[in-house]
Amino acid sequence: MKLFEYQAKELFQEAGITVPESVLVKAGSSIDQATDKIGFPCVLKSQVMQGGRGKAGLIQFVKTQSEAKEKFDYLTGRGVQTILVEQAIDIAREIYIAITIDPVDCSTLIMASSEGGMDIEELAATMPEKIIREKVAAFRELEIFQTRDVMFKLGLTGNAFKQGVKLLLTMFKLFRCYDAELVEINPLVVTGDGNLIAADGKFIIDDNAGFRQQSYSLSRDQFDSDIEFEAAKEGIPYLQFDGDIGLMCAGAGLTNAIYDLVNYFGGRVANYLEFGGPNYRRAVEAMEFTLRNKPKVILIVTFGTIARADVMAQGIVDAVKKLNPEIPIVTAIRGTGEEEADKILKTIGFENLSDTEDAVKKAVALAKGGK
Amino acid sequence: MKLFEYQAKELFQEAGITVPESVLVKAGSSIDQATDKIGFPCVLKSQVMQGGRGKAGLIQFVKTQSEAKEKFDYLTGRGVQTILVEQAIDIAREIYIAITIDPVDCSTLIMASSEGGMDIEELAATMPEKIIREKVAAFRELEIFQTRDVMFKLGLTGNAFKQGVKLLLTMFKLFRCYDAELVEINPLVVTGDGNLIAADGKFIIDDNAGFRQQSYSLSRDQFDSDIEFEAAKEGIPYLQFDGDIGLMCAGAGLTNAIYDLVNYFGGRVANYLEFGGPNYRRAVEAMEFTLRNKPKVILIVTFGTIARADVMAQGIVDAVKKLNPEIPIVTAIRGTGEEEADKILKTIGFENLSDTEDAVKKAVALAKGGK
Amino acid sequence: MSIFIEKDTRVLIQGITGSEGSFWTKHILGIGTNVVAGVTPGKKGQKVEGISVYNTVREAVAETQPDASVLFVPPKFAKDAVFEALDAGIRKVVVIAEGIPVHDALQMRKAAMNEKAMVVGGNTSGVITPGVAMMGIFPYWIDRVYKQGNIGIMTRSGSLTNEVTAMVIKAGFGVSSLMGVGGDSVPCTRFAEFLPLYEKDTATQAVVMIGELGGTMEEEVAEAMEAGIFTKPLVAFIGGRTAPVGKKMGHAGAIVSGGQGTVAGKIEALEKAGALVADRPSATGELLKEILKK
Amino acid sequence: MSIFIEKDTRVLIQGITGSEGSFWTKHILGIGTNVVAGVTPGKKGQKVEGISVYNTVREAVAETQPDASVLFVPPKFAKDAVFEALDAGIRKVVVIAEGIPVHDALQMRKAAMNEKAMVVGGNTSGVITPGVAMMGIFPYWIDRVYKQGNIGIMTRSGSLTNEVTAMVIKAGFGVSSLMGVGGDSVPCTRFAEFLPLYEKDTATQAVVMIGELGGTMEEEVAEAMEAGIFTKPLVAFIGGRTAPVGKKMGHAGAIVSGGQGTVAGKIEALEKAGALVADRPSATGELLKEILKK
Repeated sequence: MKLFEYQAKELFQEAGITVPESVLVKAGSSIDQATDKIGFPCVLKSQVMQGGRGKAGLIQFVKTQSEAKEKFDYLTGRGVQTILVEQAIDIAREIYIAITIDPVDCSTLIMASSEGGMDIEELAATMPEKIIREKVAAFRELEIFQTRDVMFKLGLTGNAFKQGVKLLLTMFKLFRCYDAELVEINPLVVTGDGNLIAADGKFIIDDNAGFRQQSYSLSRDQFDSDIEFEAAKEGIPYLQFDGDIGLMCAGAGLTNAIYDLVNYFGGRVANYLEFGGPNYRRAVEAMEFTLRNKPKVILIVTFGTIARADVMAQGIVDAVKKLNPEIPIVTAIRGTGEEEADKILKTIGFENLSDTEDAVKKAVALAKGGK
Repeated sequence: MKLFEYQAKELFQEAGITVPESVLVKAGSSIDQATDKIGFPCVLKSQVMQGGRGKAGLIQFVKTQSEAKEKFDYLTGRGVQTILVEQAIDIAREIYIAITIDPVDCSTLIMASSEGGMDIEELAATMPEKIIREKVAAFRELEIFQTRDVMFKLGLTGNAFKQGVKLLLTMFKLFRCYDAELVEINPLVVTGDGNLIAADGKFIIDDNAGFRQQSYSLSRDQFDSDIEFEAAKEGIPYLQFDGDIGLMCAGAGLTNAIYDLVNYFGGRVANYLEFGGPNYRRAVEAMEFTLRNKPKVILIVTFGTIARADVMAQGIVDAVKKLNPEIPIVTAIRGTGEEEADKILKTIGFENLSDTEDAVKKAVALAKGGK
Repeated sequence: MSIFIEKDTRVLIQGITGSEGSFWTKHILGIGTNVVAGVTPGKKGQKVEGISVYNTVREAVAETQPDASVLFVPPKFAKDAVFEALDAGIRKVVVIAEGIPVHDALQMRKAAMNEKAMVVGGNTSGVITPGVAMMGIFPYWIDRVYKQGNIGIMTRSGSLTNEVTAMVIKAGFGVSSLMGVGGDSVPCTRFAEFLPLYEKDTATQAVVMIGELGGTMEEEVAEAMEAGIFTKPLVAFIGGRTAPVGKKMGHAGAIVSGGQGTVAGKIEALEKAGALVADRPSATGELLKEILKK
Repeated sequence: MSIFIEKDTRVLIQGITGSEGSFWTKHILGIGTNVVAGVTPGKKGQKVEGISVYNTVREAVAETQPDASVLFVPPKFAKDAVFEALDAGIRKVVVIAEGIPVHDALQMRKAAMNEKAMVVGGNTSGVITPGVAMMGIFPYWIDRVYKQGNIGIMTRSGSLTNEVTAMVIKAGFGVSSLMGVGGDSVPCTRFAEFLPLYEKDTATQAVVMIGELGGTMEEEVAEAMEAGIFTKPLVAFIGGRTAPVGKKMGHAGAIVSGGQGTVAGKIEALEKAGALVADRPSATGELLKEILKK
């Protein structure tokens, strides 16, 4: 679960990390109260998941009430649901600081750079020597000497140094407590009077740790499309693309490989949908979602062990009967119970293929109007 | 800092460990409100540090209001300041469970036994095979499988098993969070209806961790004598004995050795007082405390590095001038600045000895009326 | 011969009385695995498919001396179960559970490293030596996939493994040891850590690696080959060649960030190190023939 | 020769700019110790007695390659300072601070064990090779105590060490390496862990141990002697023979509980293992003569 900037900043603030003063405004309401409280100049920050918000015009710096209203209307007009109205800060320096994991040596990895504001990927590509790395082994805690080391290397002094030590310890605590995959502050601003303020915040919580973490409700702004949002609410992994072959596959690895094969044989995928794992008995919902992006053909490929082929085949039969899709469906449902699956599919006139490439080629041909 | 039973139980209760219902009553107030609330039968438990309270008659089981009043008066009459009035519990089984440290392999050590109620030392001596041990290495946490192992070995089942797993995890958290040296529940009672209740509680917090722990004020009941209590409030290590040679020594190891030497040469110590470390400039207070147990002679032995001999000698001179003790004083103040010390002591007619045994022998002889 | 599980490997099954555990116990026994005990806390004295159940791994170890343990426990208890197995001295562990928190996985891998143990998974089908024994959930009865032979297979995937392995068999080969590294972003054992075992395994002539986008495991294999740690022929199939950057497609481990973990980068590194890389599953068998001819 | 610090041992001083640190730096240099650097966060560029100060141990190590570090930091920061030294690769550390929390000490000792480092203390005067070098707070200028020779001394005490060592010198001996194990209940290095070093140290002919009631360190020494790990002559003085049971007298480590750690038990174990035990400090010298005649 990737949090919105404002949610990340809420966690920061609760934990004692200074963030700019701000008010959250929903599309459809008025920005006046917010700007009255924050004053001018201030910044309107679209709460969307998309990266590069600045370049995309999703962050607007405003100096007057009328400008604020105008930009607010502009942003909500672009579909933004939530806007963070934030005081402008007096920036002396910008720092990058983040915590993530290193899966090879099992450590928690702190990355920092005095070149804040830049994307870490960009930084890693262009100035790798500017990235300060500090590691904390599994079972160990971040020690104060390590935080001092980072702050000395960042060139902080005085108050900013002391605040930096505390801030990093706090970030680390949040990272561990919240089962985070990433906690990032970029930029961490050193103000003109030598204080640290978290001007932005990224926070990704491990979905697998949901059972021991506070839950955030899913919101439309976390997704690129309505269908993805709705599928996520149903617990069905779904991604929307602009092709015409709808995929219903089981197994993440196999689905990826089918996606590749469709491209390999010249086709284009309309959607990626995982019809395996806990969802293998949910053929009807899966097919409903697959049909929503208007594919020309549905390609169903599985090779399951727990997800039984016969159960999935029966599900497809039921879905076809219920939904009456007016497009061709190609199946290669293999694995446990595959002979039974062949028979079941035959009852509605489907020939269950055994070779994956044959199935993909057939789907590509059908999408191109062949048969 | 060793907590009183009621303080330990407060910590238990806050953390979710079930303790018997109770009310704390101070000497001088009435027990009626407490017994009204708790009902009968109930138990009056003297909140003192002394071990073996049961055998010493400091715990009284009462069945009626008049009996409660009588026993309350009896206990407060014996000098008990604070009494915990506690509901009587329906005891099916008694378990011993404690957490302490193992300094050799750096682990946190859990000890448990199905023979609750007994002293662990007694148990270790008579039935060592009945003690269940479970260790948690430094930097590691207590894992659930370990708690299950302990509970299976204790023979718990059903609800009591589940409560036991949770209780041990909670005890461990308390142990680590509070910088404890010991957390003990003895007995941990399994009630007739299969629930666990902490019927007693020992909790020792590491004094060295005071800077990061909540503080408990010192109270008279933690000490065996008024003088020990008052010295502790002053931060001066002091123990009272029944002999006639008052010791003012510097350095824990040296003080212990002098204590032994006094006994070796047939003398008896009136008090142990550490006049080194942070207290080496506090000769006047140290001598005041030493005089309070009415020794026949004061024996001052030091061999310091940081605690300078000349400073201590000057302190003794000042103390003698101020307090005018009417008993002989033997000194062997050596270490950094010892030649200067000799000169300083000579100004009030003291011959500063250089040999420890000579000093001890002289003190013993003086206490026996010799010179 | 196998790199992990032999005919006589003494196998423990943790979580044996659960629905998954008892279902797969039947099949694990079915292939011929030497299962010596099961563990489910509080179920001591029960039997599952004739296998005795104990309350704790320590008890099971004291009574039956297992060498290895396969875990059918829910993801939230996987860490505890792994620690319990390691604590009791077991040095080979397979974790099937999908959905283990990343922070737990870090500790599991670290604990395994500290104890010089091999923990395989989570989110894996497990480990199988076809025709001999398995610790996992493989449909070993599908002949066109699970046939004994001389090719080691290591994989991040489940269904795709069936797909690719079928191609290996179709080309006339069989499998020595199939190791499911698991689809998570923090697998407890990484591809490159299996290589020294395959290298010295006389039953393994070549290795097929089924990788995918994301992470650096395939690059580490290339490094091991360059360093001469692994010198046998290696054919790889890497899924996700055309996956859109930044989308979490499928496995937790399958995400590309910051230019790291791209399929193109993996292929380049592997080919430079002397591996052949199949452009689609069906090519795997042909490439194996080609590389073994050299 | 010495078991811990030689003439050329490169010594770092952590907390060098504090009042204790700077005071003792003068004396540590005074005896001839090869101090190469000091560390106090934020004081980089300063000098103390001519020694350069760095912000971090990593910096000091990069610039001056110390082998050992002595810590003059307050007890609440001792753990962090030890971790910092170990992290930077230093494998000999002396912790003077008195009043270190027990839970911190457990972690310090464990970290040292993990890194195969020797951390001496806390609550110790430190380590001295009389006439050569020291990492600690010894009044080495008092000739009747700190004289070079062939007797190794290890001690849980401060003032008592001066007392007993004076008796050793009085009997005509000198000291090879004096190791202050410290007076806490969780010393980072225990008596028995020094024995292998004394055993192979050609400069050490015999060892005097200054123990006291409480804990099991003296018993461990007896075990090491029984096991043949230490075969040189050993004389012990154990303080607290007549101390009342259950009272915390002096050192945190000096408390008897549950029949463990009594002086009688220690003496019995040591004598059984072939050590001679002095009944008072003054007897130490004579017993040394006696045991060395054998």
